[in-house]
Amino acid sequence: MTGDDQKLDVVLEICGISPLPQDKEIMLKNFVTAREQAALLWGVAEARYEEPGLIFSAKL
Amino acid sequence: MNEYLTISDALDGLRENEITATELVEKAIETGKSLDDELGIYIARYDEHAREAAAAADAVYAAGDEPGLLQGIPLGIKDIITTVEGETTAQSLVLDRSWGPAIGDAVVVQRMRDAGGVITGKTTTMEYAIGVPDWTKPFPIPRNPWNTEHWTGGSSSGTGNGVAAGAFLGGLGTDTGGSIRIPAAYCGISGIKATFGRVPKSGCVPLGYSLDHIGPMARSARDCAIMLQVLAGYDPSDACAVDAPVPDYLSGLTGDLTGLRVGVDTLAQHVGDDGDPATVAALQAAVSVLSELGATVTELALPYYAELNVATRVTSRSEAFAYHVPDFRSRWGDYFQSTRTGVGSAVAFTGADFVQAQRVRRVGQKAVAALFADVDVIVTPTASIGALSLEELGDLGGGWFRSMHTSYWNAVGNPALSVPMGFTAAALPLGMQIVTRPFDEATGLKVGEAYQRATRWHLAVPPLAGRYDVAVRDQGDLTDTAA
Amino acid sequence: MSEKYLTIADAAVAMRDGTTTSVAITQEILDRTATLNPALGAYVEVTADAALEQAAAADAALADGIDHGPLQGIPLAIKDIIAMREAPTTANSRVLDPEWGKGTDAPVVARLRAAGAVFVGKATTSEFALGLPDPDKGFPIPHNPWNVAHTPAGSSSGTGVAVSAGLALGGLGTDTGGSVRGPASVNGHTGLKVTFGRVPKSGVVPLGFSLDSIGPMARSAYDCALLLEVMAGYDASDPNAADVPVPKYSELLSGDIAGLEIGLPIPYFFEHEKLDPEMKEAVLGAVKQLVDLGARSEEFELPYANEAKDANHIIMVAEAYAYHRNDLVNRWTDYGYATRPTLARGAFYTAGDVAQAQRFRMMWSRLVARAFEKYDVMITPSAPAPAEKASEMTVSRRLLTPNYTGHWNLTGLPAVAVPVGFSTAGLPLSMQVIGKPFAEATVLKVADALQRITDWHLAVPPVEALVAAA
Amino acid sequence: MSPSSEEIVTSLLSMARLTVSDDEKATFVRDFPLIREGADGLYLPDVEFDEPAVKFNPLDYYPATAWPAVQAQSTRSEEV
Repeated sequence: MTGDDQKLDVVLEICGISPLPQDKEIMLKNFVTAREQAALLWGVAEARYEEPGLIFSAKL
Repeated sequence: MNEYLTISDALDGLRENEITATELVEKAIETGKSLDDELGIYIARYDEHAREAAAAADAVYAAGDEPGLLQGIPLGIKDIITTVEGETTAQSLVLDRSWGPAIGDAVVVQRMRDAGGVITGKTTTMEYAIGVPDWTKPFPIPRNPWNTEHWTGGSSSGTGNGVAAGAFLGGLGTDTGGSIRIPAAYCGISGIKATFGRVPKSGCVPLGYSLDHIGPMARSARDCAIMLQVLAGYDPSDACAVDAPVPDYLSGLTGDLTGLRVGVDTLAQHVGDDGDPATVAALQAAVSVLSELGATVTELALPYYAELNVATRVTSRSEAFAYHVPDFRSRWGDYFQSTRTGVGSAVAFTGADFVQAQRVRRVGQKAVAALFADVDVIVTPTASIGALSLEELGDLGGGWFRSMHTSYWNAVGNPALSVPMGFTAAALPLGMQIVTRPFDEATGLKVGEAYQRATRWHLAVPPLAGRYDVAVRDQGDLTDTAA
Repeated sequence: MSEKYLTIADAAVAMRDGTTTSVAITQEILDRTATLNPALGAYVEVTADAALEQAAAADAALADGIDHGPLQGIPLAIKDIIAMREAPTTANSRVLDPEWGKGTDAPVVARLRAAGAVFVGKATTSEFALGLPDPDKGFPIPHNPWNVAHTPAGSSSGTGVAVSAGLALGGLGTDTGGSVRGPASVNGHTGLKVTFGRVPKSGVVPLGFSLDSIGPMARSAYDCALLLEVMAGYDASDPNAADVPVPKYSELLSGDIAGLEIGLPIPYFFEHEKLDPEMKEAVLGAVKQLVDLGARSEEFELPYANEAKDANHIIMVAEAYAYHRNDLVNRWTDYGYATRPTLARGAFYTAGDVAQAQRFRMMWSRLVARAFEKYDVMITPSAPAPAEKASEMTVSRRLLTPNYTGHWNLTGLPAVAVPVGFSTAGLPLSMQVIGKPFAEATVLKVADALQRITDWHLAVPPVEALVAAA
Repeated sequence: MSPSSEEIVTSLLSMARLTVSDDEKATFVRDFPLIREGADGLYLPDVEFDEPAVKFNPLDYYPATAWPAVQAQSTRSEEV
């Protein structure tokens, strides 16, 4: 099981971001909060069959 | 020379030659200059340009021509919106300084100029409308005019404290998660985030493409109506602008709320003991004023409260991250720490999280539309706490975000007006948030303006600005307002 | 295979001049399906009884002078991710909730029903409209009727096979990155991906919310026009539906393309090292035939075409992953061996990537719109190569091969696949005609103009061997 | 030392709570650079000032005539 700090290193690597040492602690805190918040979105049962709110129109 | 607190009073004075635009603007310049160092109102002041514009405005009055809706009125522009007078910085070392001048005036700025408005300068903002003040960066620290150890709220900080202190009578802010309404509430003035797409947002540095709004901030709801009349309306330069007709907002301000159905949610249940006790009391007092004015008031609970706030956060962080990632990679350290770690938290979200956030917004839209089948207006506090002290701010991850009740309405796009509704025991302003159906700003402004005929909170002027004690005396001693 | 009624148009005439009836045509198709479906895997479920009832009702109505239009009595195949009353929708998956869309018609199916169409059954589809068929999941494996060792492509595989092998006179497919045009291309018939919002897509299992489209598949462009006239038009149930008037498409196929400006985008679509030379030659040959009819063609530089393919893929898998996320977590192995890793790619893209893909999409759409100020249509090959050998296809390989269709889902434009010949190995070759938003009439007119002077679209695969073996 | 493809894929699958077979994971690890190349290729300078193509419509779910003040023109009726 990879810990949160390894996961943070992974996503930073994918995004090509290299924070300063003094940022790491805040980034890790924000990472964990963000993951918890994102999980909230998947608890909304009514969203199961819903279209996204952002809509595309072929006409520019 | 009597003092003009609001745009509408100043316009009357100008029309009846009680004051000239030159005098009005000079007074504003003088106030701005005297308080700027202490309050951090401006990034750049355009004194000379303003004086020229004021003289031009006087010429129109003198010639007896039809004056514009903002003829001769001094206005502050948040420094992420472009104007011809100079650069736009977004209060950041990173923004390419040639970007703003290449655009010239944003559509909203052009509209205010065409209406005779006088631009006094570019006001302070949180970095890229998201980074909290950072003392290690060469930018002013915006301070609350009611207590300079406290924050103005953000991100339209300088527009907020500038209106409150009298550096200008109105100004532009932007609102992606509450950045018009929070500084309006914390500085004790009015401000409206209109419907998404109501006011064109081209010529503005983006934060969240599907959440950003440009909007007016001024002392009164009536002043916001005057400014919105100038700002609203479709423009092809903004891909998100909606081509819907603009009603006459001023004629809608009848002061009569009979038959209007108002739904109230104190949101105290979401804030727990973080909330300031004065908030619920002030809201209940405010709502009783609305019912005295003829409104029928019921209780309601906002659906998906936490989920929609998260949907706004996931969306704004992800959209901002796409915009910033090239500069994050090359100039990470040039950003405020709170900006880079705040927007940087988007690394935690997957592509699917972003799509899911848009599905949740849709579910929220449907549920809110259902609420509006039974009410015409929804009222909540703008925030459950007064302005935090500057030390308490920390970074954007702090829990205090839970006490802000604004980003919910960015998720679903409804128009939301904030008006002052009193003070905390620590004499810090509190705001009431008035929300209506999409493109029905008129009803929200009518409720706010009617409320401001019956109360004077919006006329309270920070002691620091000390020149007008008339309003403060009428409110009684500020400290007992929380009783 | 009745040689007489290859197209909807022919069958419609024959039914009205008394030489045949819907019941006769439908019965013949049902018999042919019974014989060939085991070898071709076109249908997940054939609704024979209901089809014959519909055919009888269509004949009775015609006899009473009630004429709902050319689709009356026409047997159609419906891709099995579109809700149709007579049968459950499976999406070729064990994961889809059996209650999904039970006993209901998608608005597009309801419109065909109201026009008197006959529904032969639910046609096989790639699972949830992406990936490759998985023999272990118990659904029929579709085969290319021109060479059963080759792929019928996807994801609207079954509809493509049915139209090509005469197991229906037309049908519905869906297209998110090429799933109508791919099967039309390799099975040798016409398939139209419509403008985003042209046809309501409610009542369909989504793959990419902002990319999906429902399209007509039939032998000819004229038949596609007959189907589109009935399918198109606003419906409040689809938030993406565009409230744009629906012209009588079949009446606009004048055959006159004098002065038509054709743009040939290079280098990606014509100079890619993976582009099969026979495909390129056949497409340029067809363009020459159009020029002989009075059109003008010209190559032009269209940059970032490879990035556009990636942007379409990223948006598709991110949107699909959001829809499938909980099932992927809980029922990973219930998904097909190729579907699940393709869907799971959604977990490897960040939210910033998706937001950026949508920004790229705006930039590229504007780039293409500028090209369309000069050209009436663009023409490209429908695919870089004819049908691949099924056994050589893997999920990873698809990452490497170029794709010529996803670009037009990304930009939401109408694009039709049109047969233009056969490879020396006897596999169909196809060109793609792309138009401006809501210009379905123009792209169909160009396809129809070619089909008036060629008969590639009328070629029937050599299924006698299959029939003999049955 | 930055994480390898193997560590990245392991971490992402764990974040997504996906349990995959060993050979599926091996395929992901092998394909991962190509998957990322697609995403990274989209951060082009030409896209610096572009809005996303998908947009938000606040009017959804509100009947156009729900309120007297504004007869909002439906954003659905795009002329051809």
